[in-house]
Amino acid sequence: MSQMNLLQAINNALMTAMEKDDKVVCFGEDVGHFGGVFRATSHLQEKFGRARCFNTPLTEQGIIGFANGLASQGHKAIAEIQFGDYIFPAFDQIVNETAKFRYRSGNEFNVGGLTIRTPYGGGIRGGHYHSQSPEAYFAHTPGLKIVVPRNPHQAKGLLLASIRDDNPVIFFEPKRLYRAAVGDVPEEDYELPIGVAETVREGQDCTLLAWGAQMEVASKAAERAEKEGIDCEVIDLRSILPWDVDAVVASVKKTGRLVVTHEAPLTNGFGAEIAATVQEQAFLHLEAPVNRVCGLDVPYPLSHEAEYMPDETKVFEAIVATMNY
Amino acid sequence: MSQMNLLQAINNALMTAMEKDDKVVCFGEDVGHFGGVFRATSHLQEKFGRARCFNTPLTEQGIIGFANGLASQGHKAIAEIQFGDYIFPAFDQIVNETAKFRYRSGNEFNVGGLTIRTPYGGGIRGGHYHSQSPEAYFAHTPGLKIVVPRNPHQAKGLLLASIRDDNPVIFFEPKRLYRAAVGDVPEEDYELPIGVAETVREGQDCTLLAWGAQMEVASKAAERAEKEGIDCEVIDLRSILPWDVDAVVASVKKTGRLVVTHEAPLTNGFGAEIAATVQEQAFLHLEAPVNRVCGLDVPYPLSHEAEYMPDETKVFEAIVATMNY
Amino acid sequence: MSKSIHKPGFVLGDALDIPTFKVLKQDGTLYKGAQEPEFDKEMALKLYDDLVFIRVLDERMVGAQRQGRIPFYLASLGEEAASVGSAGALKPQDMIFAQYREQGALRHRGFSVDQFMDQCFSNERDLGKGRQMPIHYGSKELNYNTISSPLGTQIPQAAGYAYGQKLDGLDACTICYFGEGAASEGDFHAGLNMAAVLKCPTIFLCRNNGYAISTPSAEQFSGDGVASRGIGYGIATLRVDGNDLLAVYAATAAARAYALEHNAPVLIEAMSYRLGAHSTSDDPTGYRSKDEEAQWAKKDPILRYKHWLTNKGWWSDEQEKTLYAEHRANILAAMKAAEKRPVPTIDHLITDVYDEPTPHLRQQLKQLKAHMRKYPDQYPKTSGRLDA
Amino acid sequence: MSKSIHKPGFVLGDALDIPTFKVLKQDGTLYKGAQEPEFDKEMALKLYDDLVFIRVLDERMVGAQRQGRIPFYLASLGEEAASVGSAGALKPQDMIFAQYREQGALRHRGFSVDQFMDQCFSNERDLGKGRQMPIHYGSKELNYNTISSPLGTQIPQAAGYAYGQKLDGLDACTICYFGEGAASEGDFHAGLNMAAVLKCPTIFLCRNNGYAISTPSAEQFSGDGVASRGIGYGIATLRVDGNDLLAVYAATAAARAYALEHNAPVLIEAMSYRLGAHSTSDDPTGYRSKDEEAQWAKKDPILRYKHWLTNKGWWSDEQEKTLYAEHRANILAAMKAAEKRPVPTIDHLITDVYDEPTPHLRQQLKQLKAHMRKYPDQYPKTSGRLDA
Ligand SMILES: Cc1ncc(C[n+]2csc(CCOP(=O)(O)OP(=O)(O)O)c2C)c(N)n1
Ligand SMILES: Cc1ncc(C[n+]2csc(CCOP(=O)(O)OP(=O)(O)O)c2C)c(N)n1
Ligand SMILES: [Mg+2]
Ligand SMILES: [Mg+2]
Repeated sequence: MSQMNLLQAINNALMTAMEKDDKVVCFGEDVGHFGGVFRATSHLQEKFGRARCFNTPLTEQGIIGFANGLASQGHKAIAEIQFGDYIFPAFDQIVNETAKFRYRSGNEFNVGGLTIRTPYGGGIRGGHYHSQSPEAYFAHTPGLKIVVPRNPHQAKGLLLASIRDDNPVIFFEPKRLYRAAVGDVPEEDYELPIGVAETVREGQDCTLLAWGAQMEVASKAAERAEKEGIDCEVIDLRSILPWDVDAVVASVKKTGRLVVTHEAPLTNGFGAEIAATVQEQAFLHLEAPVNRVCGLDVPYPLSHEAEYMPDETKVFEAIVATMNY
Repeated sequence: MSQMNLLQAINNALMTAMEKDDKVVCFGEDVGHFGGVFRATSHLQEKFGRARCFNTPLTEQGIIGFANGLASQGHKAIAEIQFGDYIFPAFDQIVNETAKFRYRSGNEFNVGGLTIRTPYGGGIRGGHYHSQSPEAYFAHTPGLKIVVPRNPHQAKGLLLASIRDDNPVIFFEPKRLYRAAVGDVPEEDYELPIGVAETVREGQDCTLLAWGAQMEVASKAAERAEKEGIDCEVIDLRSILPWDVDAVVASVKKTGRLVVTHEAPLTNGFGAEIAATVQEQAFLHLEAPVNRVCGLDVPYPLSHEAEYMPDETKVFEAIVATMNY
Repeated sequence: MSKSIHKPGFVLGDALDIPTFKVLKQDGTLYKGAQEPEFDKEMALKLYDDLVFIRVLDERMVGAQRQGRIPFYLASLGEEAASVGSAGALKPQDMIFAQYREQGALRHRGFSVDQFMDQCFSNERDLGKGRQMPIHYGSKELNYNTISSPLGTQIPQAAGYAYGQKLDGLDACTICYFGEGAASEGDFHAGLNMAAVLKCPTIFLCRNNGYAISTPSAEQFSGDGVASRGIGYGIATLRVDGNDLLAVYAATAAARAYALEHNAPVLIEAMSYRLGAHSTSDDPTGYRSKDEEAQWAKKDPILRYKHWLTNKGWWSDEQEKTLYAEHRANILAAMKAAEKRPVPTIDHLITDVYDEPTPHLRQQLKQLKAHMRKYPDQYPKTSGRLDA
Repeated sequence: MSKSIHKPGFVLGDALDIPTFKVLKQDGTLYKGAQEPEFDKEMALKLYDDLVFIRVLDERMVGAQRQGRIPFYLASLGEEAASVGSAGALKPQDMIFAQYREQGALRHRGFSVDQFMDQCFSNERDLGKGRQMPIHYGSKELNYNTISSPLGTQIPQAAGYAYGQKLDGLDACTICYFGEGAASEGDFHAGLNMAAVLKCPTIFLCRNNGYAISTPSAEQFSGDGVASRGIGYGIATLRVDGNDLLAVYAATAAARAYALEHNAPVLIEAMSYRLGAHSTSDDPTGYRSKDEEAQWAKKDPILRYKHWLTNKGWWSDEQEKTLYAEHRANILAAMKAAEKRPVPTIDHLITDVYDEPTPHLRQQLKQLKAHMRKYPDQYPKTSGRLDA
């Protein structure tokens, strides 16, 4: 075990993956010698050479197109998109190509070896284009897996699992926690399962569901609720696609209540899918509607960031409202 | 009044818009002299000249980028994307630029004059890339409006409204109905309101909600249900963004039940948003969970198209299941 | 940046005037100074066989679409030499990324008449499991990456694939075909630039056939074709007469050698003309003249090549007749057989979305099957074999 | 396609060797054969004022960021001549689409020191209503389209904007600035090709400053810079010494005349060097040498221009001192004032998403306000003015 922050855990996972498997290759804007603008790929080029860790030209559609080709050739391609906000030029390559490569070819070819890493999320005074949480844009796309860690331990274990999973994975890294989240991380190689939620706090009254950086907010809201005598169960979804319906529904059947929170705007965010599924599968158990605490339906703002964000007090109020419904 | 098919109605709307306003300009792949691969832009170049109706090079990101610039300059830009499946290379220009142009500049600049027309949907033996219904990918994006007509009368009235609306609109045209849907269309200029749903059939037992080509399926399922003594209320949403929450919720409060159907895959489709909102706003009125009848969570298939599609029998069965819940 | 000037002067768009490489005249004789290709008679006849097969196939399949037997088809009439000639100069281990009009390259690799038919009829023997429209072929065995409809997407993919081949130290490169229309996509720019900077052994072969559906190349770009862009990326570039199989062959052979020797991409622009409609959904009378078509029909690449074969004494009218007759018979027989084969079972609606169907997908399939049992007539293609 | 060759020969990446246009030597004298610019003393001094203002502004704002007063800043140190010189050659009615390092052009247009500050401090007077990070300026009045962070997106937009100007018959064109890194984006390809084919009067000005964050241009492209690509699109192209204000001015003046006369785009590649960090989030010691920086520091564009002014007898040390002192004082005063102004009221969280807030957004705002009333301390910037 060592103490690592989230960035170090990611760097450690990349090191581990590259050491163990010659086929692992890392690339993206500034990821080479410089080690990436956040330094997630520090020392990889030094250790594994320019052929396996390199800068690309500044073109996200090219990076993912190149990665699709490289993965279909048999390499484990780890492509970095410098900010989640800049993943959209690659949207066609991801949604029309990555996601459909195996299906459309009858598995003659696939890009199962591809992992796309990208920092996401707000709270860093980044405004429109350094703050977005784009997971829901991809959640409507069969063929992709989507994973979001909340702490260093998860980051390493889930990233290693993503790299080795024989399906393309988008790995969203909560950049607000890059240096802020610090914790024990095993030095050795380990994987955490994709598609399995983690219950981080058991409770009887209300289920709270989140992922990534928003888990911190959810947990604090649960503590605040506890002071008011409300016993929350807090679940970290960890994977958006596939997502752990069974775990969430089981919890809601127990508590009768669900509050979901994410940073992205409310409308058609992934909270919508969760609410839609839960109201269907736990209909007779729900004591109150599934309550979504999300960003407002506006582009991510700078000077009103605090007001836009689904913070602890908003989640707490939603818990109370749900209890009192 | 004349009899027109859906394509003719669109062509007629474009003619009307271009005649009335010099600032209206139409462009896209093959839309010039040839009049578009579906002939929606027939005779526009002939009538209004090459400067106002023209072919572009084959680049969707360029088409929308160009359109954003032209609209911000003060023209009414109508950009065609040849198939909805090919809108993704323009995703960044739409989601990061079009949608945020006004907000990010404090309305110093805006692209309110932009309308993006694109054929969408399945049922034409088109496989993965000539069948998709991508509306949900855009529904998570504040700043956009999204409109889908179901018949020639709507097509003309909603397209004219979209062109003149001072916000960017994506106008999805149900290509399966291009020639199949025929109806009376006024020769004169008229607009139908954006953001307002239309109740096409009143009923007491169960609300059925759809848009575009899927309205046909919903209406047939309602007829079938009627034979079983189930009285459905059928609503055409018409606009996905903004959507008419009040009309839908009012109907559900009356019937106590909702079946939503769309062609796109289930997970995080726009049905998810509808279910999430309705369970929240009509919680105490719901006699059964909101039931979503959608495409399966797979890329759009060719030889299993019939099985994939949310057809009349599937919607009918969902109505029955909802009644018997 | 070597030179300086002290008055503002523009370098104009015509600064490059890239010549066209030609070997064979239309009468089958060689241009002065041109060389015979390096292949022997057997290869020469194999290439001719490929050309004729594709021409017959295209003709029959366009007919089959008219009869409503398949939903769609796309012919390569007039452009056969570009794909057959280039594929001929490659090695079997080289990967092919095609656009959609390169059935000639696939045929050359050995895709069988049955395989063509099974794909076009979306039956259970289609390697793609009936999921894509006709002509979206692919074969792992033949190193032919499955075709995808969105234009240009294969271009950066081909760069990435070639990079992987280089990393693996293989004696193999990647060829990437695309039309002059597709070359307007952003992915073209990304792919060529990345291949140049990352030193990927990729042969980019642009089929410039004058049109992208109805859009003539004059409305597609203003530069000197697609070739002139190669120079901007620092890529070795060659323009070739695409209707001249010998020239295409020699150009591709040179490109392959260059790509592998320098670990670098090459761009070839093959000048040709789409003699038929864009696809069975298209009617070119709306956008070009019969006269223009007639001019190009005179430059038929198959006829030109046949003249050469005949001049060499390798081909006779007798052989010609037999060859066409044989291909026609084989294609018809294969068509009939393919048409009768059922579509894949409904289980394949959910396979290959992921490496293994997720529980969620299994659940969706289960519900679907239950529904199909109730309404079997609604799903005639698959409901008879729900438990297959 | 005029010429034919009969042996396969590649045109190599170095086929074009585009020269660099230079007027002024570092000592402020002119190259032989070079011409004085067309502007008078007043204009010459105005341009110098712009250069110095920007240099002082950048220095102060980088400092302000270090002190935590603003979250972000991005300087144009070493590249001031490229944006000031080009903007100087334009007319006020010409539209500017900038990347983010062209504060010089904006200053030249007349953006006031207060306006710079209000934007950087995201206060209620920011024209962008405090929604974007510092340096994302924009002004309708000054024909400066608001900056957007995603790279390259402004390139096709500039083509479309210019097309609209042409349709309206205006005596106006559009200039579009971007870095050599951004030129790798697909939008670059789309924008330049569309501008060429659709004949848009657009000046594409690439600031090639050697780096895209840490990535040197050698890892960005292999061709002869960005200029060589222009030829491929059939665009008149010119490379200029970006540290030579007189050359940039003359090049842009020529480009404007060409664009409007021919209704056609022009590409200018301005060669320069980013002397400072990419932004306040960056530290260049991780990717380049002090020595390299020192080499370029010697080519300071402001100093070079000052030498010219001095040689002409238009500038003195005295004036120099006053100018710097004045700008420093003004900037400091404006900063203090801007810092004190509140952010926009919370109502502006939902304005400008659409032309009018939708009922749905009004509802979200109403709920938010109710919440803020309950937890005012949580939202100190706005909760005091909920009913403003
Ligand atoms: C991204 C994308 N946009 C549009 C289309 C529709 N489309 C199919 S073929 C075609 C023209 C392609 O022309 P070109 O690349 O020159 O190839 P050719 O058909 O001439 O062989 C178009 C516009 C598509 N398949 N993909
Ligand atoms: C689409 C997109 N990808 C990545 C980034 C992150 N980014 C910001 S600036 C920059 C480098 C730009 O380099 P260049 O275009 O050469 O301009 P310069 O900074 O040198 O002036 C990068 C990669 C971005 N803003 N947008
Ligand atoms: Mg073509
Ligand atoms: Mg740069």
